[in-house]
Amino acid sequence: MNSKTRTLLTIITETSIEQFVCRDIEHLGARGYTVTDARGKGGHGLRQAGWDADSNIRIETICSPEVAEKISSHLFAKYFDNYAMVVYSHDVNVMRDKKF
Amino acid sequence: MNSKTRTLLTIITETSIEQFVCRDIEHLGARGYTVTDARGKGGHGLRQAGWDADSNIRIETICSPEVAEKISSHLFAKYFDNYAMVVYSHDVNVMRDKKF
Amino acid sequence: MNSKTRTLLTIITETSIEQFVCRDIEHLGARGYTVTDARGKGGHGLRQAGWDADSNIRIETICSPEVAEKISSHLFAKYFDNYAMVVYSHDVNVMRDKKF
Amino acid sequence: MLDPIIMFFLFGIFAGVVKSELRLPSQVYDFVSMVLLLAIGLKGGIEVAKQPLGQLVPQAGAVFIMGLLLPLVAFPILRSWGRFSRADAASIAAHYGSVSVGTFAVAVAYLTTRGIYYEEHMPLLLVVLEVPAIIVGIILARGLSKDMQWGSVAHEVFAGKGVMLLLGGVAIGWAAGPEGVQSIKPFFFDLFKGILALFLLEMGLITAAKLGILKKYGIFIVVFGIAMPLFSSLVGTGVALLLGLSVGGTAMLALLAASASYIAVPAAMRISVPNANPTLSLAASLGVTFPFNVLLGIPLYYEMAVAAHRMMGA
Amino acid sequence: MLDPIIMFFLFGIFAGVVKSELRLPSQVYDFVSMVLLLAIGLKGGIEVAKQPLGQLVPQAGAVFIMGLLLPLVAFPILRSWGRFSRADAASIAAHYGSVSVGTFAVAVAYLTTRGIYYEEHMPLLLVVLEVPAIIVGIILARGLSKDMQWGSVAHEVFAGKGVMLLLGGVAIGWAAGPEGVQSIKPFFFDLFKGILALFLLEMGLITAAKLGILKKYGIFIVVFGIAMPLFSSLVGTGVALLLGLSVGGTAMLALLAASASYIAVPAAMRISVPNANPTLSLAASLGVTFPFNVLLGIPLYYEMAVAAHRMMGA
Amino acid sequence: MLDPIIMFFLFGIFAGVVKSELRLPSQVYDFVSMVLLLAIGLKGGIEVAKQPLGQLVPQAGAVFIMGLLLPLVAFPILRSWGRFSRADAASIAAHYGSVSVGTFAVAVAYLTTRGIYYEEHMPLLLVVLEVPAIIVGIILARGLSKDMQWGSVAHEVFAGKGVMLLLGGVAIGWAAGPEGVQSIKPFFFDLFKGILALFLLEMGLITAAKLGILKKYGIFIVVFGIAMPLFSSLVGTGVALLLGLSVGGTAMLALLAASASYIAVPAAMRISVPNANPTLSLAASLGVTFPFNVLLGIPLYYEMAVAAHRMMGA
Ligand SMILES: Nc1ncnc2c1ncn2[C@@H]1O[C@H](COP(=O)(O)O)[C@@H](O)[C@H]1O
Ligand SMILES: Nc1ncnc2c1ncn2[C@@H]1O[C@H](COP(=O)(O)O)[C@@H](O)[C@H]1O
Ligand SMILES: Nc1ncnc2c1ncn2[C@@H]1O[C@H](COP(=O)(O)O)[C@@H](O)[C@H]1O
Ligand code: NA
Ligand code: NA
Ligand code: NA
Repeated sequence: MNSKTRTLLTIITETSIEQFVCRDIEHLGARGYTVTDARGKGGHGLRQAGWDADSNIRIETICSPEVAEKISSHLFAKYFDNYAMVVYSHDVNVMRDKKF
Repeated sequence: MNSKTRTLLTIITETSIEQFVCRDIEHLGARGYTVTDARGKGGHGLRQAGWDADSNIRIETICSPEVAEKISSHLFAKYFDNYAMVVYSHDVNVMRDKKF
Repeated sequence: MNSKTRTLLTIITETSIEQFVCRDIEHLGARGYTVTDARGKGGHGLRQAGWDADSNIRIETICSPEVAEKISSHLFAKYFDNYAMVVYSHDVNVMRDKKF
Repeated sequence: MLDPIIMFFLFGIFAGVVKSELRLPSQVYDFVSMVLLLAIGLKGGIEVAKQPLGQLVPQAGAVFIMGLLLPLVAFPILRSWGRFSRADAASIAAHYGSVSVGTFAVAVAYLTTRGIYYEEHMPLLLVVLEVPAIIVGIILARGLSKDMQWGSVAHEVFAGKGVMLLLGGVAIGWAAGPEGVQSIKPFFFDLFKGILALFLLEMGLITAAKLGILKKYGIFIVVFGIAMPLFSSLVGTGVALLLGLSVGGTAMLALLAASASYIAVPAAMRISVPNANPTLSLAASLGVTFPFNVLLGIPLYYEMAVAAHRMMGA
Repeated sequence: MLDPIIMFFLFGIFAGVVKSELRLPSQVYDFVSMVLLLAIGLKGGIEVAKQPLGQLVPQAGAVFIMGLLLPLVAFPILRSWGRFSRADAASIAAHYGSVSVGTFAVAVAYLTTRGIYYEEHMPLLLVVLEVPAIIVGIILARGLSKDMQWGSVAHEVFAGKGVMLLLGGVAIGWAAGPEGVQSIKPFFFDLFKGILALFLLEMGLITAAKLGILKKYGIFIVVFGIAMPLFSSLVGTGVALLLGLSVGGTAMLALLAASASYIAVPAAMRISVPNANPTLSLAASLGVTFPFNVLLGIPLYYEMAVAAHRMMGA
Repeated sequence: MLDPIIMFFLFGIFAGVVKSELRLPSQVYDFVSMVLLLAIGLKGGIEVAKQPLGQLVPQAGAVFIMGLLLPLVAFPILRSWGRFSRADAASIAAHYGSVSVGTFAVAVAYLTTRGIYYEEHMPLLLVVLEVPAIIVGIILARGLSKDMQWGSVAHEVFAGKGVMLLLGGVAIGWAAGPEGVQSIKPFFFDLFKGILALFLLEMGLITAAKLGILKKYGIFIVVFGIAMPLFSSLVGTGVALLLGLSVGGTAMLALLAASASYIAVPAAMRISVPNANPTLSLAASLGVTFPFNVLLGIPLYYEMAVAAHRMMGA
């Protein structure tokens, strides 16, 4: 089966802004996303997921490199100063590239 | 430490078929897998994980490129038409390549 | 936006040693990490996350290749013989490379 | 006046419609529905012990046959008037031939609050009615081929959470009897309505989410989601009269016939009829029939039972 | 002697300080707080039904105004003496102008145990007091610009879990009345204190985590976290006397004024005043004011209410 | 007749064996076990307050010594007859020297249902018996080296969920006394058996999973998993007679001695004796000894206690 390359962008951030970030990435062209609950530690300290204010989420979205670039720039501008957030990306092989 | 390359195949799909997919990937040669609970959005709409019928899982399996290829083809043939499912893969470095 | 490359190291292991592994990777130079709850199957059998003793976690840390190498060697020496553990790594693009 | 548990359901719908962040964690929903299923099973089991077997068997048999026939009525309607694919029509038919335990729990609360007697071994009939529609649905969708894996279908049905917990509850209630169960009464029986309130709150939230999807499928699904339970309730009332059930029992059997599954059947269809669209059948069963039965159906079926018994008595 | 629920709080702090592995899963914490919020709402709603509207409106109005003013007192102090940024000062001021439902629940338990009467529609005033400080906080932080999206702020406030559950509980309690609610009493009312005990155990664990962070922010936050509730309790006592509340009601209103939010306000500030540091305001509200109110404040405010009523009576 | 809670256990085993999808979410399991541990601790704590210290100290001392000795008996047997590695033998020995709170809860239910008196400060002895076997196990596995980090072992033991909740419950029950605890009674005491039923359902599911693994380890582990508790129960009966406990108390101490840990000890061994195979010890303790004690052991130890007291009385 021939597979194509797309970009997988992963965003780790505060649960409190889940709906906003998901809405943003959809507006910027992502066709879907997956969310898992997480906890962690970083520049903003320990976030142990004991209750809402202290919880993280991990959002993944597979998209074209261009959309990934747009999303990261947008997140950088809008959230990085004020929210616990980490964003990274890498290439992945997908089977139906038209889907993403 | 010298590390070797293997393929990490990730499957995002409906919780309701967890046992079937896991059984399949084992039969096709994967030596192990990891499952996390997830929610998300895609072509089949919003899946918010409020209850079983609406929940996703994220299955990861590290295997040889050949096994990964076999698994994706199998999943494609068996589940893609009727189930919410996304599959992607990429290379990873592992320490004990004989394990996978 | 210009992005830099870092290593994403993923560790899948038993929940019971979460605090130890997290402490270790911080000591070895990781500036942060993300943890999600997981279940799975591997050489140590089925781990279904029904209760603590049977649960897995998935730890991700983004760091320099050197730190990633140090962490994997350390984990290999300290935990591989006695604990259910899988470690893999790959390169990712990050936006603020000084953070990691 | 409305039962407060119904208000919890309306509150859930409201919260869902205004897009509140309110949500029951899925693990809590699991917990709450497990307790309800066990409690219903236990109550039924205690009563089963008291019944002569000679009375249970014909009742179970009649109900089982009703469960075979109801989907056979629904299927051609869904195919011709609804223009659904074979798989979708079969799957929806199976949902409506089977039962909804949540609806049953609300009916239990309704009759108990009003002090209306009903045959308390009803949960046994509930379990019996869960199963046949699933089998009919699968055959309708896939035909009677030789390579049907009936073993795995049976496993899917009986080993599913819902049926398992109901049967487990019935078995324990039956074996332990009224006094044996006394010690777990505070948890399973005294808290029943409060836990049902929480459950209905979440059901309201889920229903609200399905309401949005309803639009996509047009008016037929709404009409079917109301007309089918009305028809089934007539069938249920008739069967109840034949079996000589009390007024409360007649209302209950009407409701069981009228209710549409949203746990056991969707799970089984997802596996055995994968090409049926689960969103469609759940939109009908959760978005239309569940609220209809809970808000209007239960009192209506009760009035029907009263009227039917009056007529028969005359 | 200490109420056992307070001991659960102390036990939680202890377990947190010794770094025990003890932890309430977040889903269980959600469950427990949902039940508490609904129970408090239900209790209040039942009483609201009994009150003449002519009495409720002025009380609600007075409390609303108090909620507008308290953050206006706190803000300049935080700016000048605390040297906090505008956003941080505004956010902390909003926390202290609003209320803590957990603290209120402990006060309910305190008064009930001692058989002290209080106006039982208090939960309505609780809801009223949640909201104004949030609006003031946002304006203090961002000014009164035209492009403020008040619609989404309102949604954030009213559609948040806490306010939604309280309002839902009040509405159901009000509509169902004392007899209607009878059937869900075993779950929501009889278990109240036990569930509150579990909740306070987790609150103790969370408080212990915040204690560590406190050090980072120095002594001012500790002084403010004790002085501000003392001041607010005086204001609350005064308002209660003006409204002619009973001794218990006076203590309750003093406590409502003195308590600092840790659910609704932080959630709203995180969205509407993103540049405020949430760790800072939660360290104050959870690390200092919550334990202060729960351990010392409640009995103190009650003594104040007794003394004030004695003085007024003289 | 069987207690219904035992039927829940059997039901869980059945559901697990037929590979049902039934499963308690791990967060619900956590919730349920936390409530049980706190309830047991509270009950014990209330009684501790009533006991003269001069009576508690010798009992605690005797039980502590029993906890030191039991693993010393088990270890050589496991090494020689079982041919286990040093680490595995030490770890299993520690499991059997310590106690199982779940088994204890079932015994409480057994004696209470039958109205049999026992010394109600038993939970204190339960806590005392949890600890010594862990220390012995670690020394057996690793020897008495100087660089043992006993501080972190102690933390692992006392800061673990189980011991922490038991001790917290005992402390609160002791401080609050019977009247103080009255307000949280509906939650912690009235629901006890219902919650225990849910807990045992999940224990049945877990046990069923371990049954499969048992085959891998052969017959020795099954024999040991039955013979060792029988031996320990004799020791426990003897110690109880020396301490002058009642018949119920004697049965209880026999059971404590006979029960094998599956929470505190596995957690501690995993950290302190990492080269011991946790699957092996849990297969024995959960797959053999837990069901044996719950189904046969409890009534047997009670008969033994009756017989022993009759003999002593003679
Ligand atoms: N180096 C890292 N590797 C993996 N995850 C990280 C890293 N740094 C931060 N995170 C995650 O991102 C969240 C926010 O990071 P921060 O903004 O640095 O506090 C943390 O709570 C972690 O879950
Ligand atoms: N572009 C995407 N990126 C990441 N996850 C996706 C994407 N599309 C779909 N998913 C996930 O895969 C599930 C099934 O996708 P679908 O079959 O498109 O509905 C969704 O519920 C999402 O969790
Ligand atoms: N090949 C694999 N791919 C993905 N995850 C794996 C794989 N092997 C093992 N794991 C995960 O790592 C855990 C420990 O692995 P093991 O030490 O092999 O038992 C398992 O419980 C799985 O969650
Ligand atoms: Na039906
Ligand atoms: Na306040
Ligand atoms: Na023992």
